Amino acid sequence: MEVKLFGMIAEKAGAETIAVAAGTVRELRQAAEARIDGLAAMSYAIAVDRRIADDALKLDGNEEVALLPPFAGG
Amino acid sequence: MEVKLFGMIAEKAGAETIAVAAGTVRELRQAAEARIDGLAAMSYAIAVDRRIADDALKLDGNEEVALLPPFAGG
Amino acid sequence: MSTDKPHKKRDIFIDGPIDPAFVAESIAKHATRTDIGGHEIFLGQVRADMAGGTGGGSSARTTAIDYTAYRDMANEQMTPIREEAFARWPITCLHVYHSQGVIKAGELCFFVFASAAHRQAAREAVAYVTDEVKKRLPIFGKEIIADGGHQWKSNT
Amino acid sequence: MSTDKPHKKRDIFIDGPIDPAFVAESIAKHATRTDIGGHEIFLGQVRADMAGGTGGGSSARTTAIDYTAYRDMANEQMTPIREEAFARWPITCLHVYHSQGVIKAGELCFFVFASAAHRQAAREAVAYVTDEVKKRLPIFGKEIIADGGHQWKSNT
Repeated sequence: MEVKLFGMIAEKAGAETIAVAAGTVRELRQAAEARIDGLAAMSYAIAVDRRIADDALKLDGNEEVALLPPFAGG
Repeated sequence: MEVKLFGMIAEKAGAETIAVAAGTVRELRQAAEARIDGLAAMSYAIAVDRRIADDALKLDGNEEVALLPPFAGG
Repeated sequence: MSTDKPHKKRDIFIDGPIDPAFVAESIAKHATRTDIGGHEIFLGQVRADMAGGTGGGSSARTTAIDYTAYRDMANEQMTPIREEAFARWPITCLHVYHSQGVIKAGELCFFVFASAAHRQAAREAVAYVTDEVKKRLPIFGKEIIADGGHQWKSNT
Repeated sequence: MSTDKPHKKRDIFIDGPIDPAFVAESIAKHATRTDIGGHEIFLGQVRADMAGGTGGGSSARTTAIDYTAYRDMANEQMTPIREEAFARWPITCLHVYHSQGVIKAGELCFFVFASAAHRQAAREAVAYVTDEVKKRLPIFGKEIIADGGHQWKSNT
């Protein structure tokens, strides 16, 4: 599935999206951390269908998924 | 001395100022209440030289004196 | 702004309603102050309330407020309020304006504007100054009622 | 305003800085609402802070913030914040705008605007919404530093 990247994470990855295979948010996190240097050491959240998701959430591959570095609005 | 009148007090007096003789704020109050119908029943303050004054304050007749109905700014 | 010293005596009164464009100009003047992180603004607008409040028998509404003030005293009373605000909060600027004359329902009559590095200081200063101006400044308001009458506004 | 229903989904993002004239237009639109007694506004302005905070060795200042956002999610996340504000305070209107793109120091990047019959409700709603937007909306800020570098802003 395609994963949207933002801010510092997009910068580290050198891309706006990456493609990974994952059946849960936890697998997604592990796959992303294997792909993006330094991500494992960062504070970030994972959004599934535009909501912050827990590691246990199952994915069927049709969700809109994104990796979100710390928020900085305002 | 000349006494400035504002708002509801000026309306009741039908004038922007009245002239009274008074050696203290208390005497000023009594003189004004004798001159302006309904003033005795109103809530109002007396300003001497642009500050709210107590009844005991002495006046030499050179002060700037005003009768102030309730404030309504904002 | 360099004109914002707490001790400077200024005239807070504006003849007629406060124009939103004047608010915009006031905001724009702060673009040179790159130590400011937030602006907080309060604007008072004249409300078309039922005259006489809930107990009144009148069904007529306020159409305007005619503001008068003991202008010299009001401007002098702003000085301690301004000093108190600068002493209590790390604000960079504070501006206060109040209308005099007839202000119709829907028009703006009161403008309080504070700027600071951080939003909390600006927010609290505006709340304080707004409340103190209403309490301590000799400003008087005659509410003009749709049926042709009037009554006197009181903040107490 | 009739367009201010809490459930209405809107785009809060503005390309580039927020123009003070836009703030004035937003204020002016409320002149027809004669049940409004007060407007409270918060404006966020980009600060030229020392890069890296007090611990950093750099003496270079932030010259701008380049804002990006997960726009669809941010707009969706505004809905509950808006509903919470309308549920907790008797406000008549609530408007929120945030910049995206490069906003220079001294320019405005964030605009929160609430109106109510009484000032307390508008004041508290603006404080709440300002804080919640900073916490809950996926907006990202790259601080551009005078020496040519950059660093990522974080509200946490």
